Amino acid sequence: MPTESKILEENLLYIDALSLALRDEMREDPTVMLMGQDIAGHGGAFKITRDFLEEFGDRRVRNTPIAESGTVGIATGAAILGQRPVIEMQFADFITCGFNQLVNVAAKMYWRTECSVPLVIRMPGGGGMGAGAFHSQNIESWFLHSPGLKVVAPAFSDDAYRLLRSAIKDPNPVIYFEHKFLYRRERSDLQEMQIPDRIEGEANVRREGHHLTSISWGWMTHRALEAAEVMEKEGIEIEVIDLPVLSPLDLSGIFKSIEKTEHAAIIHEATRTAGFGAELAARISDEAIWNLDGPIRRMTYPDSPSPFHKGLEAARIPSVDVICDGWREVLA
Amino acid sequence: MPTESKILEENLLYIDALSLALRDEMREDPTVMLMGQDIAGHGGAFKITRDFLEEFGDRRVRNTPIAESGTVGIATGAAILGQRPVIEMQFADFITCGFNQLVNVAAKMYWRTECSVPLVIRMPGGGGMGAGAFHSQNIESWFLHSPGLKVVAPAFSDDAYRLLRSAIKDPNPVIYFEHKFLYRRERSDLQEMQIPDRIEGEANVRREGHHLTSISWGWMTHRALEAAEVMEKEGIEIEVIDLPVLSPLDLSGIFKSIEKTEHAAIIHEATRTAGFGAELAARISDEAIWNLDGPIRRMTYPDSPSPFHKGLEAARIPSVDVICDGWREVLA
Amino acid sequence: MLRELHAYMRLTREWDLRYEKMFKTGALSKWYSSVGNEATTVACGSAIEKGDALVSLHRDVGAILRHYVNIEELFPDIFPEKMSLVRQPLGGDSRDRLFRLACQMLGREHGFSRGHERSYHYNHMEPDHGLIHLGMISHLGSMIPVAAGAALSFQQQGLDRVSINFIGEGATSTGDFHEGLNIAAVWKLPFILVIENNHWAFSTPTSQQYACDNLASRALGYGIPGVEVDGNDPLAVLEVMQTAVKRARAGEGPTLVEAHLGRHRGHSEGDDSLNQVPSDELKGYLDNDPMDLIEARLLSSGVVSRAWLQEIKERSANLIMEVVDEAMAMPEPTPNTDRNTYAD
Amino acid sequence: MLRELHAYMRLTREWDLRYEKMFKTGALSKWYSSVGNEATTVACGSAIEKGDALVSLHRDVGAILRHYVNIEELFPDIFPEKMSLVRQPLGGDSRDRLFRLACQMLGREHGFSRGHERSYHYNHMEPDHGLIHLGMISHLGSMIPVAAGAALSFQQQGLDRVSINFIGEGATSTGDFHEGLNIAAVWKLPFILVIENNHWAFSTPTSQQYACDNLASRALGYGIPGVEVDGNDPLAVLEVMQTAVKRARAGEGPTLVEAHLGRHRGHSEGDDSLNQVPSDELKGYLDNDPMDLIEARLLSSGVVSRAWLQEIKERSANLIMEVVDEAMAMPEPTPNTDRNTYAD
Ligand SMILES: Cc1ncc(C[n+]2csc(CCOP(=O)(O)OP(=O)(O)O)c2C)c(N)n1
Ligand SMILES: Cc1ncc(C[n+]2csc(CCOP(=O)(O)OP(=O)(O)O)c2C)c(N)n1
Ligand SMILES: [Mg+2]
Ligand SMILES: [Mg+2]
Repeated sequence: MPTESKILEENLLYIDALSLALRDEMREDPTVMLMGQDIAGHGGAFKITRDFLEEFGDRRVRNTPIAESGTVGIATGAAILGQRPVIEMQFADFITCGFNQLVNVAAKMYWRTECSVPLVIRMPGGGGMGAGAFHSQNIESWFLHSPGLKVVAPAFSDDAYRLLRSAIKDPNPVIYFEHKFLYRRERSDLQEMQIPDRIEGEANVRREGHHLTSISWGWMTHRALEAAEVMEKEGIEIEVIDLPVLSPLDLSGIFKSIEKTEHAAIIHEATRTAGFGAELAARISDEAIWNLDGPIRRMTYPDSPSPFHKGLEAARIPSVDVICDGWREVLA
Repeated sequence: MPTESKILEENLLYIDALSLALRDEMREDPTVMLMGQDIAGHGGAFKITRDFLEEFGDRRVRNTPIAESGTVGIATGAAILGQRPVIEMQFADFITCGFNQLVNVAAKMYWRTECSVPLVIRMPGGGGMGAGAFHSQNIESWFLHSPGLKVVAPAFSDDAYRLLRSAIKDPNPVIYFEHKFLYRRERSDLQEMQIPDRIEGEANVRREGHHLTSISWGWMTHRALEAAEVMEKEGIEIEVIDLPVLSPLDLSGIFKSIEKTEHAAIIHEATRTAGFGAELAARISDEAIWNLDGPIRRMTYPDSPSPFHKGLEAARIPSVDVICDGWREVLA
Repeated sequence: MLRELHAYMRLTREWDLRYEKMFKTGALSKWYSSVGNEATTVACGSAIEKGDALVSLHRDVGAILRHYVNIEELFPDIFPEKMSLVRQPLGGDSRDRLFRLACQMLGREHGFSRGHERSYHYNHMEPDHGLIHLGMISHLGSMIPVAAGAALSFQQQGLDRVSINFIGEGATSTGDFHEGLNIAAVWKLPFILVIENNHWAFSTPTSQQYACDNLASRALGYGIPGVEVDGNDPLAVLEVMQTAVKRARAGEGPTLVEAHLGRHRGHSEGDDSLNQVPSDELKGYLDNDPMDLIEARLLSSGVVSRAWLQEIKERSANLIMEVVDEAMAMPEPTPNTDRNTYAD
Repeated sequence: MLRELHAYMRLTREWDLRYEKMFKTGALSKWYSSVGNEATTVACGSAIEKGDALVSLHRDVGAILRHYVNIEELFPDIFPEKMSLVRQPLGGDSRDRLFRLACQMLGREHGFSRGHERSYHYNHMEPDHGLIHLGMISHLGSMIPVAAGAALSFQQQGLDRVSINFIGEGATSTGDFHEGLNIAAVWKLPFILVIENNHWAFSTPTSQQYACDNLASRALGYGIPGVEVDGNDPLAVLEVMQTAVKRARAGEGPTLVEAHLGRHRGHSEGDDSLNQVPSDELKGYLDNDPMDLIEARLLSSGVVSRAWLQEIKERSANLIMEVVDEAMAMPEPTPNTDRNTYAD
């Protein structure tokens, strides 16, 4: 029984969903503060915080020096003592410079001390634009292997809005992957909704089907949906499941889907070995193996850096063709 | 037809194998140099380079300031221009402070520039000694998800010796995990051997069996061997496969074993989610699923930091009991 | 004032001596001694107040004890008349804090981290008493930005509170030293970083750690005051710290303090790292033991008697023996008392 | 000497102008301009020799061109008589290097990275000519330790070679600046770090980047010389660099140079980051264009005529147009030309 819900924004661009979520949280909670390179006067490399300086002032919207480790550390200290900092990495790739602060200080703080660290790190990530080895990476797996961090990677504007607000409210450090390729390409309606104050596991069926369960997140969910259209013409119905939240992980929906489809495949843009697809395959091959009637295949980036040349890059990112071929093999 | 080979060292301690390998390489190749905190006069936190300063001088055995990022970066530059630096992390955990240099500079250098980086980072890792959250971690998965790095984690003294020498000769950056718990507990004979000048994938059957294929590395291989003894009494024969080399990964032996046993389980000391066990399970569930007659189970550390208290820690590390139970469930 | 500083230094010294002994008998698996750091740490603890943040490392129990404990309350008969206190005590139960600190050292369930974390790797907060104490993680340098972040939270809230943090001279080589101090300077955070320069980092002498004449000179590169001080002289340290605190509370930003101390012990007990220290250098340190210096000063100024010094020493040792024994009798954590990885 | 410096500065300027134009027509997706940095970078390139290591960032094509190319060989009719050269050219084929550099910029297969990497993110080695050039990775600060490592390799081999590296003033805030420079100082590595201080990092002014009076003052904290210099004056920069190089070759360790430059362009072409620069500040930079300054100097000293300046400008522009056109006609990489992740 679908309830009627008000549409707040029609056709909201993914990038605008991020701005809106930040603005709404900052208006609601005076302890929310933003830190990042060039986010103040300039509004950030992607202009997501344009005009925030004017509205919220230079105490709450802070340009940082070029110092990712220092920034994450300072935000962690401030978070322990009552602030809710949201850091913008200029590109997700740069978090490697603040890796220690994140995985050792922020991630372990609650378990070690019972002091919570309500911190969000916004990570503009992903490829598809020929931006080369240091502006294209998909590095979620490092953080998924770092207990204490929550990790989200929304594919749709409405999820992006809701999850960013929930991430800010959550008492744990949340790594928020936003996909640059989707910034100005993905649009969806924003409906009136409840904003949970915790990030919980979710797996959303974005297309129903009974032949194969496809699992993906971020940009790759859009590729999966495209590929499912192609397969439909062959009479094959793919169930496309999107994982906007990677940690905590809720696989119950996926297991249910596999009961029906008996086939599973995972798509990710991250490099292959020890990518998060491996964890999903491992969980399925342990907990749902008796329901499977085919191998669990992963369609991923190969184990290499990202080329600057768009042709070389495109040859690496799972394409609709590669995805369809993978599915066909699983079903063969 | 086993050839007779000379025993060079009987009952060689794991920790002494490391010293010996370093010394032999330094004697053989004048471009090999050591860097690390307190490795010179003091011989390192574990005394692995005791007396090296005297033999090789302070140009080749360098105490570094407390600066992991700077050290990895300097070693990378020197490696590009003809040196073969071997860095000792005082504890594996501290590499997080040099993470960016490792995964972005050293790992990607060859692919980006065709300049090779013959660099070894020695990583005293692992738990079991109540050393707490920052001196016990098993972080191989981060580096296995970083294309360009090779990763080894020997469980036996002879492998430790051979692989350290090969790692130094290899033209790629090699992350060398040495397990602190094994330092003074593991002994094996060192036989005369060829030292390959490359790290290649290996999977060694350390115990034969036909009921289940067990995969592990480092300390956990010893636990697996102990557990296999227990199972033998129940009439169950476990094939224990040790992976001294995690990247490059050679799974052919494992697939062959699974053809025979039809059951597989993985044991690791690293935390569970997105640990390297996931990659192994994923590979098996894709490429060997038709040979399986049971779920692929992982016995691992839970997703939490390492407690200081030995009792709390012991409850987390896969014990012989936990391993046996896991195997029994897979076989049930 | 000197008497007050002395009493806390004595308590700190006896604390360490007790654990050093336990290490020797095998009751403890590891100990990092703070012997020789007491003048600096106690003076630093004396410069902060309720609501300020203390962020400590492995040789800073002097600052912790000075901040946690009210010595007049512990020994009412020794300090019968009110001393002219350098600072107000926090309030709350001093002896209980001492007891819980002992439980923490011994990995007991009643320790601040409930056995999850080792020694000084814990946080302790008592909002009612304005006690804000963040302990260390092992990775050196990491706490500098975190401590600056505590200062940021004060700035955001418009409070005139300060955050102080310590660092060994070895750990000044870390990137976080630079990043943390630079951001703190640019943002004029109420933050004070105290370098405890004992001239050795594990086995590494300063000549292999840095090439500058003194570390206080690095302050120039951040546009903040940098002060060298004799870390064996608690009055000198206190004066420097009070100036820095005043500056911070006034919104003028951070100060870098370099306190020169002696290396009295090995890096950790039972290792042989002290062998690296040339014997005449070591002798120089031992001859300038801050405990001896302050007692000589007290005696020569005639404020106290040798017997009084002896008494407070014994009383301190006994009190610590007591709380340690009590802690030893407390239960160890069990998997049942284990904790979640995530806050919920 | 001034004529020589000028010629390379002109080549550098025309290089940038060409790509800026291509960016505007959409032929290029991104461009970081080095307009305004030429005096500093060309002077730095003039201070090194065969066998030295050049480690460059995103605005250092002046140093690259100065190091790669022999201007007398490129324009034999303009430079008919031998100039009194500041340094010997490397030898090898200058024009081919220029062509390959253009291929690199355009992601062509003949580029130094064969299309794998963008713009100045490449290494180029010609062992026969003693050419050692390490390009940047994006992560700012990261190349400082790497460049110091190149210097370490010289020290290990007993060579009197030096390694020079550049850094923007913004990236001096990174931990690697500190760690790299400190280790280099302690080990007395033959290393020179040149800060190109254009007073802006993307949109961030120095007041939000550091609080010290000048960055050269940080040298004190490393125990090395730190020199501020007018980065628009190539002779001044050259002199500072020659002193630093001599010092490094003599085994006396690193030097930190801070060259003050103007911000002439946006952070990258087509962004609006120049809006953040106050207009009078911007005017000051444009009025002190190092290209104008050196030409005025050449004219006033009577060494060259306005026509000569015009001719070398046109010849430079034409040459660059030529190599860029040739590069544009070259094949793009295909998956077949792709490269392995590991060396074997
Ligand atoms: C990032 C990091 N690297 C290495 C270590 C290992 N380590 C622990 S203490 C220490 C020496 C510290 O010396 P210093 O900072 O001078 O402090 P002191 O012990 O002398 O008080 C080292 C190298 C560490 N804890 N963290
Ligand atoms: C570690 C890291 N953080 C952030 C960035 C993004 N970024 C690229 S250039 C730049 C500004 C650099 O300013 P500066 O160092 O002054 O050099 P300039 O561009 O002015 O020459 C920033 C923030 C980066 N490349 N690396
Ligand atoms: Mg020290
Ligand atoms: Mg700049």
